[in-house]
Amino acid sequence: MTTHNDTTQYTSAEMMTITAARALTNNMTCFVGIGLPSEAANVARLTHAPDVTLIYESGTLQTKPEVLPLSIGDGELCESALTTVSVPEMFRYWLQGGHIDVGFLGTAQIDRFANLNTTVIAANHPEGGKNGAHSYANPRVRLPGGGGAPEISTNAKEVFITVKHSKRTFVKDVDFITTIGFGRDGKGRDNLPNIGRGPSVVITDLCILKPDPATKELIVTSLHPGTTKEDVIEATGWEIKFADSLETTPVPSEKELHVLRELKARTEKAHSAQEAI
Amino acid sequence: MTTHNDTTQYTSAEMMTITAARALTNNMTCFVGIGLPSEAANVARLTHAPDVTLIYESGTLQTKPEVLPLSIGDGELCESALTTVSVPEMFRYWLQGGHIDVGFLGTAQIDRFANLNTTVIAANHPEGGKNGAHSYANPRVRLPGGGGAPEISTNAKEVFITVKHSKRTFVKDVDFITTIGFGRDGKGRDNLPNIGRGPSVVITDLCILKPDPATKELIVTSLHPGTTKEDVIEATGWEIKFADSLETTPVPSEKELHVLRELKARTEKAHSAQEAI
Amino acid sequence: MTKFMTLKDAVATYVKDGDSIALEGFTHLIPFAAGHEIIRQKRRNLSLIRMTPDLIYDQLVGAGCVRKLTFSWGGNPGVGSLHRVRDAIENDYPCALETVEHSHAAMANAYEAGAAGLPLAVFRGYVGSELPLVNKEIASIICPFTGEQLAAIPAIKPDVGIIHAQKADRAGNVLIEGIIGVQKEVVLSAKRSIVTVEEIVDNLEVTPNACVLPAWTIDAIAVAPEGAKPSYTLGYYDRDNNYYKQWDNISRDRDSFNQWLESHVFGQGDV
Amino acid sequence: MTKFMTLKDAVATYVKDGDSIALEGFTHLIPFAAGHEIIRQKRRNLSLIRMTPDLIYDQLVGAGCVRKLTFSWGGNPGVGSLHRVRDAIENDYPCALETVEHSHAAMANAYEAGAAGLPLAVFRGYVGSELPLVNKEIASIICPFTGEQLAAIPAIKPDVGIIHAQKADRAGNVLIEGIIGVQKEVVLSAKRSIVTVEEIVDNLEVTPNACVLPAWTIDAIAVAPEGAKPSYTLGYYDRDNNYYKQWDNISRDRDSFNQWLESHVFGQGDV
Repeated sequence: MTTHNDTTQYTSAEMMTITAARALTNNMTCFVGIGLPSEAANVARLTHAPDVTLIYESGTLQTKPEVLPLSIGDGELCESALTTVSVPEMFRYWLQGGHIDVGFLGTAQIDRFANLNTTVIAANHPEGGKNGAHSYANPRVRLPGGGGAPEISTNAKEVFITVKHSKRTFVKDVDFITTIGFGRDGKGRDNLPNIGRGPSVVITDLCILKPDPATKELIVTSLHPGTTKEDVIEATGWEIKFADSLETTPVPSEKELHVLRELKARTEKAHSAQEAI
Repeated sequence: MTTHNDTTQYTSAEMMTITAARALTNNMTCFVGIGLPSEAANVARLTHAPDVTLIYESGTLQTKPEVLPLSIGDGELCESALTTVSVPEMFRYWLQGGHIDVGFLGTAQIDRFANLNTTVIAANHPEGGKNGAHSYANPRVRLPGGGGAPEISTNAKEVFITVKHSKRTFVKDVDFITTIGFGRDGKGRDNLPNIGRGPSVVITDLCILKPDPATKELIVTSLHPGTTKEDVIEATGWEIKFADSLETTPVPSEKELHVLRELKARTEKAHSAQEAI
Repeated sequence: MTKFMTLKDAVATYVKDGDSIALEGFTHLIPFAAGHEIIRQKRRNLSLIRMTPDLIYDQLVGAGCVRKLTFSWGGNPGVGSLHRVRDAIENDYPCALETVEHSHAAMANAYEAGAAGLPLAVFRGYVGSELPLVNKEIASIICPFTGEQLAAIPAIKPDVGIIHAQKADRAGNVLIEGIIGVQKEVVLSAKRSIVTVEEIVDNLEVTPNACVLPAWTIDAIAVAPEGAKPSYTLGYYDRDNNYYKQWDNISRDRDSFNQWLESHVFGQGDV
Repeated sequence: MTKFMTLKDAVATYVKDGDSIALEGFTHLIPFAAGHEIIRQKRRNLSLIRMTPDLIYDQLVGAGCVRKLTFSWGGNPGVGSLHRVRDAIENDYPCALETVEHSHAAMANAYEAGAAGLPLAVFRGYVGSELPLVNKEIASIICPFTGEQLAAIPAIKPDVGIIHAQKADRAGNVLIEGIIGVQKEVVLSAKRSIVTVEEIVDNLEVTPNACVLPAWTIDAIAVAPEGAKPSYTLGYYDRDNNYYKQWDNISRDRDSFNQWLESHVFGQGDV
C-alpha cells in the first residue's frame, strides 16, 4: 500500500472508499462486509458518523475497531464491541429480525440489475451457461461463495455496494446470482413484502450508480472528478446510461484522507507484526 | 409445616418425597417441575446423588439451591447455577435438543394411562365432556395450565411423576389431557420415534406405580410401609391392579429425613423473611 | 434513538388503548412499576401476552385494563390461583376476558420466532396434548426432508414490549443479567419498547457475551428503582416471596383488591 | 461423563473414517491442533462441515482426509483462495471432493436447528439467489398462517463436533468467550464431541449468563495450549494474520504444501 501525504492528491481507490463512507450516516445500523465495505464503514465512523452502528456477521454488535479486520472475526472486533452474540443469533435476531438499516457489500461480479456473483466465473467456459445451473459444476474460476451476502441483501432494509469498476466486474448478466439485486429482469423483488428494498447505491472508483426507479437498471448519477463518461462506458459490460442531471462527486476532504491513511497505516502495521511460519 | 425430630417417625408426605428422591441417580440430568418434584430432586442432590444435574425451565443449568424455590425462577436458582440461558434456548436446545434424561412432574389429575391434567377440572360440570373440547370453556375449576409439562413429557427421555394419592386426583380418564402420558388408549406414543418413552414411575404418598409394559396402564409395584391394598383401591378412581411381585417400599433413612427436614426448615425461614404488604 | 424519559411519559407516549403488550420477565425482573403506571393511566382493551401472568397481570386484569390474555401458566407460583384473572374468566368481572392458552415451549418458541422476524414458530410440541383442540392458533407443518409433523404457531410480535433490567449506560444501552427469560426477544420483536432500569451508570462493565440490548433497539428508558418489586432484580434486591403469599388474600376478594388498588397504585405519586 | 484425555486419544477414540465432522470456530478459536491430529492419524473419507473452511480444512483436504465439504464461504479471509480445496475440486488432487454450498445464514440456521433437535431449519433465505439451483438440499415450506414461502434446509447433526475453548474446570465444564460462533450448537447437536482447551482451572469465574458448556455435553476434553493457532483465543493470544498471508504461498504449490505437512504436522510429536 502506497501512502500519500499530500492531501490535494489522492488515488481513485481512496476516492472510492471515501465516497462509499459518505453514504453512511450517523444513525444507521450497518451490517458490514469484509474488505472495501469494512474500510468505508470505519472511515465513516472515524469522520462524519461517529455513532454509526457497525455490525459484523461474526456476532460483534456496535463494534469500533482501531484497525481494519483482516477477517470477519478478528479479536479487535469483539474487544471493541458493545457485546458479541452467537452467529445463529446474529443471522436470526439481528439481520432477519429487521434491525439492519444497511447491508454494505462488495462483490466479484455485478450486473445491470445489481445482482452479485461471488460463486463462480464461468461465462467464457465452453461448458458454461448463463443461468449458472450448468456452469456451476465446472467453473472457469471458483470464487469463495456467498457467505452472509444472500440474506444481507434481502433482510437489510437497503443495500450499499462498493466495488472497483472494470469490464470484467461490471457485466450485463452475472454468470451466477449468488445474491439478488433486482433479479434477472429487474422485477425480482416485486410482490415480496417481507424483504428489503435492495441496492440503493453502487460506489466504484469511477462513479456512483443508482437503480433507475422504474426499471431498476443501474445508471450513473455522479462521476468522480477527472473521470469521463467514456471511462465509465469503457469499464462497463453493458450499454451504461447516465442520469440527466449527472453530478460530480465531491473530492475527499483533508480530514477524510488523513483518517483513511492513518487507518490503513495502523492496519498494515498491526497485521504484519507476527512471526513467520 | 410440622417438623418431626423423631426420625423413626415420618409423615406420608415425607415418605413420598424421599421415595421420589430415590428415583433419581447421580448421573442423570433432570428437568425439575416446581413443588413436589423440586423438593424430591433437591433431597436426592443432598443425599445419594450429589452430582445429579438439576435444570429448571427458567434457564438455570446445573443449579444447587440451598433452599427450595417458591417459584421456578427464584434468584437462588440462578446464583447457584453453572450458568443461566434464555428461556427459548432452554426449551429449544436443552429440552427439545435431547439433553434431558428425566422430566420430573407433578399434576392436579392423573389417569390410568398417566395422562396429566393441569388445565381444567370439568367432568362433573353439567356442560362437561370427557375430551375437554366441550368443557374447557366453562370449567368447574380452572387450573394454572400446562407450563413446561406438555413438552417436558415428550422431549425428556423419560418422565417421573410425584403426586398425592386421592380419588379426586387419580381418575380413570383425565378431564383434559394437558400433558400426554400414554394417551387415551395407552398407544399415544406408538410410532413416534422422535419423542421420549414417557412416564416410567409415579410416586405417591401411598405407593409406587409403573406402567404395565404391554398396556401402559399404571399398576402398583410397591406399597409404602403401613399402606394396604385397600388404602390404594380406596384412593384410586379406577380398578387399580397390583403387580404379582408387589414390593414394600424401604422406609426413609435417618439421613434422608434429616436432610429433608433441614431443607424445609431453611426454606420456610427464607420465604418468611420479607416484610408484609 | 433512545429517549430517557419518566415512566409516566413513556407509558403515555407508547402504550395505547387496544394495544397488544408483552410485559415479560420470567419470575425475575417482572416490570411491576410499568404495569402500575399502565393501570394509573387507565389503558383499556389491552391484549396482554405473558408466559406466566403472575401478580402483575392479575392486577392489570383486576383493574379492568384487559380484554384478552395469552399465557402458558396462569398461577401464583407456589401459592395458588390468580383470583382476579379467574374472576374475569368466570364472571366477566370487571369485564370479560378472552384467553389464548399455550404451553411454555410454544410461547418461548413464538417469542423466538418473533425476534427472528419469522411469521411462525416450528417446534416438536403439543404431541398428544389436547390444547390444540381448544386453541385454534395451533397448526402444524410437515418437514420436507423427514416427513415428520411438527407444531407450528404464529410468532409473537407485540405492539409494545416492556421489560425491567438492571441498568443502562448514558448512551441507553441496557444490561440484563441472571434469569433473562424472553426479555431480549420481547424487545427485538415489539413494534415499540419500554425498558425500566434500576439505575443509569457510566459504564455497564460487562463481559464479552453479556446480554446487552443496544440503545437503538429501545424506544424509551425510564429509571424505576425497585421497579420489579415484589419480583426481584439480581444484584439489587430479593424476591418478596411473602408478598406473593399475601397476595392470595388481597386478591381473593373484590373489595380488598379494590382497596389495594386505590392505596398501592392510584394512591402512589408519579414515578 | 466427560473424560479428560490426550488429544491423540480423543481423536483415536471418537473420530472414525467416513464420519461427518464439524470443526467449528468463526475465525476465533479454530481447532487447528485437533485438525492436525486428525491428519496425523490419517483419517479418510471424512465429510467435513464448516461455515468458513479456512486454512484448517485446506490442510485436511490437502492431506487427503476428505471426500465431501459443506461450506458457505470458502476463502482465505482477506488473502484469497484456499488452494488445496481448489486443487481437490478442480483436479481431484489428492482425491475428488464433493461440495455442498450454502449461505452463512443457512448454515447458522442449520446448526441452530441441529442443536434444537429439529429435522429442519426454517428461515427467510435464498430469496432470488441461484444457489437453490445447484444445491438440492434447499427446499421450502409454506407458513400456514401467512402463506409466505420460507427456505428450509436439513438440520446439521454431525457425527463429531470439535471445538477449541478458553478453559475447562476440573469437573469438565467449559467456558467459551468472545466470538462464540456456532460452537455451542456444534457440541449440542453432535453425536460425539471433543473440546480442546487452553488450560484447566479450579474455577471458571464466570458471570451469570456466560457461554458455558456443562461437562455432560462433552465426550472428551484435551488440553491443547495454543491449540487454535494461527487462529486466536481471546484472552490468550492474537490471530496470526501474517501466517494467513504466508499460507497463500505455501498452499499454492503441491510440493511446498507437502513439505509443510511433513515438517509442521507429521513432524510434530504427540500432543
